Amino acid sequence: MRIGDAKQTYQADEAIWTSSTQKFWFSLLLLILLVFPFLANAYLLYLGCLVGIAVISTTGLNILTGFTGLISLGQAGFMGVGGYTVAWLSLNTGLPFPVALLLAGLMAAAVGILVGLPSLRVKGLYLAIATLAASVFLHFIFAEWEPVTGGMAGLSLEPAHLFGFTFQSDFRMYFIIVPLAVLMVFAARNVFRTRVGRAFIAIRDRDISAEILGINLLRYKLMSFALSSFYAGVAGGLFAYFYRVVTPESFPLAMSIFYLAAVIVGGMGNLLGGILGAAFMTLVPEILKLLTAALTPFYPNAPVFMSPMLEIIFGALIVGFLIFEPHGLAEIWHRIRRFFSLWPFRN
Amino acid sequence: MEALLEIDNIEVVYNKAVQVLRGLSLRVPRGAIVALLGSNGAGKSTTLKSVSGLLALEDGEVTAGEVRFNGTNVKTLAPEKLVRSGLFHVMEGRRVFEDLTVEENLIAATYALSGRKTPALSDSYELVYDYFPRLKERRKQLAGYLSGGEQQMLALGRALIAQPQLIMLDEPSLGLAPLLVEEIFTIVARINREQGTAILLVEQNAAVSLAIASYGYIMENGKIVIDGPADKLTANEDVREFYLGVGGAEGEARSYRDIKHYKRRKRWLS
Amino acid sequence: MDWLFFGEISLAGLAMGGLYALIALGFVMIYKATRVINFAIGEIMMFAAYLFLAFAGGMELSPWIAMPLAVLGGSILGGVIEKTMIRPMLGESPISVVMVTIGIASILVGVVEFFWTADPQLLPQFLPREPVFIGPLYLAPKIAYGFLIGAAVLVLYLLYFRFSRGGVALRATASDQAAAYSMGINVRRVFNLAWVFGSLAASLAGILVAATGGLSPQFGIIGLSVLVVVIVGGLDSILGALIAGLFIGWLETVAGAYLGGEYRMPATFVVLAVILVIRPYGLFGTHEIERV
Amino acid sequence: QDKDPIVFGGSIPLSGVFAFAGVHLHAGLTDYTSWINSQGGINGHPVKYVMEDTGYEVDRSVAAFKKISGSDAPAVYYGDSTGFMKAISAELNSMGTTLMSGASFATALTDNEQYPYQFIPGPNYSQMFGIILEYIASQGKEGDMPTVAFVYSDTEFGKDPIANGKTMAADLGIKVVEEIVTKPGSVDVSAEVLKLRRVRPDYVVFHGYVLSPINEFMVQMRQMGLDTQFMGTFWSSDKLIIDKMGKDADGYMGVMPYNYYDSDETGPMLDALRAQAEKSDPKAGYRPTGYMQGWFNAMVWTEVIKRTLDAGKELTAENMAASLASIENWDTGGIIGIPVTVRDMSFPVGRIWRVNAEQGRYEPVSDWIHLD
Amino acid sequence: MSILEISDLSLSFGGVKALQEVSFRVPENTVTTIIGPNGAGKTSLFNCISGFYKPQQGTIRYQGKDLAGTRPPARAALGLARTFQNIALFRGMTVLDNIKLGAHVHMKSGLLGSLMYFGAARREELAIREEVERRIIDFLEIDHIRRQPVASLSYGLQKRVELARALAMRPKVLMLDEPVAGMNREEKEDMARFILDIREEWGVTVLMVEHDMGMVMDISDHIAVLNFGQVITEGLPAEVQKNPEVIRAYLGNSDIDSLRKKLNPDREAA
Ligand SMILES: Nc1ncnc2c1ncn2[C@@H]1O[C@H](COP(=O)(O)OP(=O)(O)OP(=O)(O)O)[C@@H](O)[C@H]1O
Ligand SMILES: Nc1ncnc2c1ncn2[C@@H]1O[C@H](COP(=O)(O)OP(=O)(O)OP(=O)(O)O)[C@@H](O)[C@H]1O
Ligand SMILES: [Mg+2]
Ligand SMILES: [Mg+2]
Repeated sequence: MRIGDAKQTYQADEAIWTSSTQKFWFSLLLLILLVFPFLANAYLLYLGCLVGIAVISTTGLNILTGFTGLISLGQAGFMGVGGYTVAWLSLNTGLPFPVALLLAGLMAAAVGILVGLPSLRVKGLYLAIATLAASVFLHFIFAEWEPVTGGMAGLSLEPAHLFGFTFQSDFRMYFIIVPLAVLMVFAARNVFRTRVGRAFIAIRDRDISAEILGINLLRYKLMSFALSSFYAGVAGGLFAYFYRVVTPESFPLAMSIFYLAAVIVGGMGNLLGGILGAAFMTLVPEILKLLTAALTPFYPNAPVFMSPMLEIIFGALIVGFLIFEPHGLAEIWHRIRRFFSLWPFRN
Repeated sequence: MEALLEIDNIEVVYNKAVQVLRGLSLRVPRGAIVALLGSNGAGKSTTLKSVSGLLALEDGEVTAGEVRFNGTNVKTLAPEKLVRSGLFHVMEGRRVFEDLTVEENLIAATYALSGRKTPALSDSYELVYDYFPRLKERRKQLAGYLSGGEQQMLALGRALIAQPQLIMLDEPSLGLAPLLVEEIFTIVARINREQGTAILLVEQNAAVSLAIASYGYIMENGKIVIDGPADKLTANEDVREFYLGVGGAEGEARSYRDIKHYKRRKRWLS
Repeated sequence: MDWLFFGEISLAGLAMGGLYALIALGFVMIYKATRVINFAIGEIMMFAAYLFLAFAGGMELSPWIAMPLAVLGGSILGGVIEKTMIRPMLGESPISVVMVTIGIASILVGVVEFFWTADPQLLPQFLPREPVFIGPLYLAPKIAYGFLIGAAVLVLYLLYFRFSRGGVALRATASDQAAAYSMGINVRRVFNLAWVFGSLAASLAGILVAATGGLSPQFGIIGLSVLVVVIVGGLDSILGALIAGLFIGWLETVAGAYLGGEYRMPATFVVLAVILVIRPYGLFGTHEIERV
Repeated sequence: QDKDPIVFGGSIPLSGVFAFAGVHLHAGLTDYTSWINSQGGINGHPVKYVMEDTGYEVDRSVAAFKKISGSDAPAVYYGDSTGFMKAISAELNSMGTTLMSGASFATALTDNEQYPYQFIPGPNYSQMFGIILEYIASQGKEGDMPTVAFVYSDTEFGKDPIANGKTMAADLGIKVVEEIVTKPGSVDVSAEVLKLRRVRPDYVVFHGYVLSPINEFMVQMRQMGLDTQFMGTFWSSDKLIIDKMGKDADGYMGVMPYNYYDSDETGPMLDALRAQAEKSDPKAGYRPTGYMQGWFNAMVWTEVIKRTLDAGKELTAENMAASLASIENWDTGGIIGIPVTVRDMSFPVGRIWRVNAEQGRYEPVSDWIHLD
Repeated sequence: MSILEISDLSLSFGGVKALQEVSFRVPENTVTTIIGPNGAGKTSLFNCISGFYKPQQGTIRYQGKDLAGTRPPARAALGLARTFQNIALFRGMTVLDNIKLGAHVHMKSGLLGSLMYFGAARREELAIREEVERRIIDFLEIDHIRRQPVASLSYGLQKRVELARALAMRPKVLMLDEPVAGMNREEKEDMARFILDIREEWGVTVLMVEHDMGMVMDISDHIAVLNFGQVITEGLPAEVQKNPEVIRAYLGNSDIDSLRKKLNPDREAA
């Protein structure tokens, strides 16, 4: 049990893990992530990779929407830019995957900056729809710029490779995706310990007074767009390496909504929330299927009548969670933690 | 005299966690002006909100006690019904409808008249513009662009339109120029006198509110700590020191320049 | 240039635009009063259209009885959604509420698939089938009559908000709920009515659109075109919904006819982007007040 | 029967945009499984059908594939979309244990080098266009060929055969006078109809739709007094069109590689199919094309597995693909009216059918056409 | 020496003339106060100085340099800090983060540095933390709330945090828009003390807008009076207080006893 946490130095006070219990739990988590691929079957491994990619993308969107307050419906488009960049590089150059991923991120960031330009004037839902416009436009480019994107049929690419080692299985991809996800979440965490992150939050809370306090709005909004789409681009690049094919239909509007939902259901402006949200949105439909599996032995027709039911349940879960806890899963998690950290001394 | 509003020993809790009022009672007689004073965070606004039923919007709840307006428990009435039965709450911070024009703000207030027989509306608009000519100049302008003082006038103007039996005013002088404070209080007094409207006044400006009110309550930490007729309160030593800024034995006004940091103790806390 | 062809295309576009305007009206109503961006609007339309199918097809009622019944059903659905799922979110951040509406959309799709299966459907024919000629210009009868019905409803709404106190109550409520309560405005009722009447417009539009384009559980994506309309017109402007609806309908159709179907969406979105840069709150939307 | 079961796996779209077909595919696969087991399985091996709903989303289809591959080692697998087939191909090739076919008739999948373990249970979309265009050409004369317009949806599915279709038309001397792309589903098409009115094509070929907007095109163009003939590819040739459009559907033509459930033809397998369908759900009556497609997929799998086992080989993807390629003049027992031969992992066969609205069914208007 | 020179400044919104040819100077290291009726244009003037509004005409010179064309963030970097009339804290942050944000312009680390954190960015963060703790949090006596989210604080404390944030900007000129509005006497006295200390100990020039005449007269060195967007007079508190035009337009008679008579004639008679 922890009661107080008086710190001797500011340095200790500014650290991420401020207690040894926290360090312990975090090490345990890392250990689990490390042994997971050795124990999991193909299906769980696949889901693990999918959650990893989703965590990266959600964290990116969280930076923009959750922390900077700029709602974006363009996430799928930015991921597409990353995905196509990786695919094109894989087909046309022999670059090793870290370089290709970096370029995918940078390319997406550049597009992100372009899309972010109106954000100084256009706000709220109007901005959200402007980003949607951008993603429609990107989709159009993916579909029509055939010499580069392969048109509607898309591009197939080689597996990721580095120094002659190829990552053609999920098992190997896991060791790219998950460490990268951990690293990128930490990088995001760092941003919010420093002036840049504070500036983002200030813009979210009250942009005009932020400006008067010395924050260059355009610069920081663009920075947030760039950072967020960099994350999306990397996630899209991983997506491309993972499925080894990209088509315009790989990055539909529904995907943007999926990530927005992950951020909101997880908890906006909360990195942990983003992670929980990404896992929730990816895994819940899979978990719900267990329900069908459980019924099938008794009703052979269960898959048919259960599939609309699952859609209803999934929607109801989102609605229910938000009504019950509008601040998202992160808040539920905090409440549980508070309960246990005070336990057995409750007040 | 019969009480128009009676607050009986209420307790209020926010978010099911923070208790703000701890057994507060007060009465507003028909047609009277009653002042409620207290430091920041004492719970003055909370008291008003628990009367007008707006507490629910902020996740607050009256957990004990009872509030009666005209003899009926306010809990039994929806907030808008309460307004229509003659209780008007002018909220802290003016709360004008920023993206409506001045005139539309006044129109919105006419909803308080639903189900009541009232004199012609155009007369009441004229009455408002009469009291506040500046609003007339700006009638087509969005309320959000009014200066602070103008917004306060508009907030009072809306109360006038509603022709209530009781107006609860939450810090009407906040951010107003001295002349305007005087003007607004004069108008408040006039409304009280001419229309017989009772007024429950929450204020930081103790001097003026005790001047206008016939009775005063002072609260700290969610409870009434002292009450009495306005004259009596004005004479009270603690009230003079902490609310009126008249210090020491000489009864001289203290200068802000001479304040030193030292913790003074209020007698009612002992 | 073939002016006759251009004229016919434009007319077809404007007629479709009239229906867009009607849907946009449903959206704007709800937004104006409750500040809720209703992403489920397309699904509410869909639901009403399926109700119509059930009444007119399944129960074989006359379409002219089935239509009001289905519209009523859609309106009630709106009211119920407001009461059970939106009201508990009072005071939460708008984007969380948006997400709730997305959840509602998913629920409605599931419900429709459950009761009517995923098969695509056509509504019983109920609009006259004789071609309509406006001068020398041909206009498909369905969209012509759809336009007329839609326009009539739109004008009714517009008149109501121009000339009644109701509009003020709506906007006051949107601007500050607590203050609206303290004015004696019945906020809960305003919210509920906004959803009921918003859904009413959407339901009517849903039946008319489904009558021309067919119906399936994916019908709701039409909501996307409507987002463009309301952003161009201004989220809280009924007049904006009308004008932008006609404009976007026309633009989409003309772009589709002259450039090809794949240009419909990009064309409207490019125009949208341009308009937003020039007018960040759409053509007729109210500017948010920014003061420090 | 104590031999190991053979597993049919499937990523099935029971919800989402393709659910209308998914439900019937699923029924076809389920019923075939029951039937084959009632026949003693495949060479004594019982058959097990394991599926998951995908919502027609690629990532969920992949998830289902991994899950089912992990737990049940399916020999053959039903994939629900072109996107999924492409996304999974690398994995499938490296696994080398499973042969796959499914809902997609995508032209790309007949590329045996890239997709060696995936086949198409009928003609691919380009071949369907080939069949349709050959029919159209047969209605005209040298030098006086009918004109045609292509109407397709703005999707990968919709655009699949268009480029090839144009080449084939040119080869046959048929002029493509208009090309119209629409969004799929419920859209207003009056402007597109106006466009067609200007060029007055003799034939309009739809591809990439199920129902809407085909009906609107037909109704509106007829209102304008055009006597255009309307045709569609496999997924646009279901009886749904007759059920929903009623009399308006009269004369519409489709290309279909299998016999319709209610066609006049018979054959041992077709009869077995009808009997099984009747048994599993007596109330359902007519079974849509999706059902036939599901059944035929499973039939081909059975044939391939049988051939492989009979040859004394293991059920690897490579062996099964070889068995498939060896299919020649195969009698499908009435599902397809003529013996079929596999070419490039597809069955390039089909027939043109026309709606008889009075009777409420499709009737053949051409012979079976087998492309070489 | 005057640190801020405003000459000939005009600003209008549509038809509303918020400022008309305003000219005055702020002498260095003084407490200079602008008073004037509501809507006179005081906040607008602040907004012009901060760069949030662009005046149609006139110049603002700061330390001899014309500020035209300098964007708000750059002005903040030059040492122009302010608080806002309606508290503008960042509600999603803790007190400490709000204050640190004030130091934003004096820090350098960019996006890349932030992503890595260890190294320069960390050193900088720690240095700022130390400065904020030592110089500001201790000084304003808010150490007990540094970890709390600002949204949960009472009004008075929020105002104090806003002051802290402005101080973290290392201001040369500190602009305070109604720093004691809504406070009771006791809290006003504390705030007055802080303002005087800031000027004396930190050598900061304070430019203030305030309606509380008691405090204004006590702590100001120099007062300018604005009415209808025009400066009507300027000078020492005692001079301004006696100016008949100021009394007419702004102060009123501000004598509680006569006000009381006016407000409550019945009671006075009784
Ligand atoms: N919505 C709320 N949630 C939680 N706590 C609240 C809420 N509103 C007010 N409080 C707390 O209740 C206490 C009393 O608040 P209230 O606004 O009633 O004070 P007040 O006397 O009106 O003060 P002031 O003079 O500053 O207006 C304060 O401590 C405040 O922090
Ligand atoms: N953004 C704006 N758009 C339109 N009018 C404005 C705007 N900002 C201020 N005004 C107008 O300018 C005038 C001056 O307003 P300002 O806020 O500067 O007054 P103030 O002197 O600060 O008053 P107060 O003491 O009440 O705060 C007012 O009439 C106000 O309506
Ligand atoms: Mg208060
Ligand atoms: Mg001001």
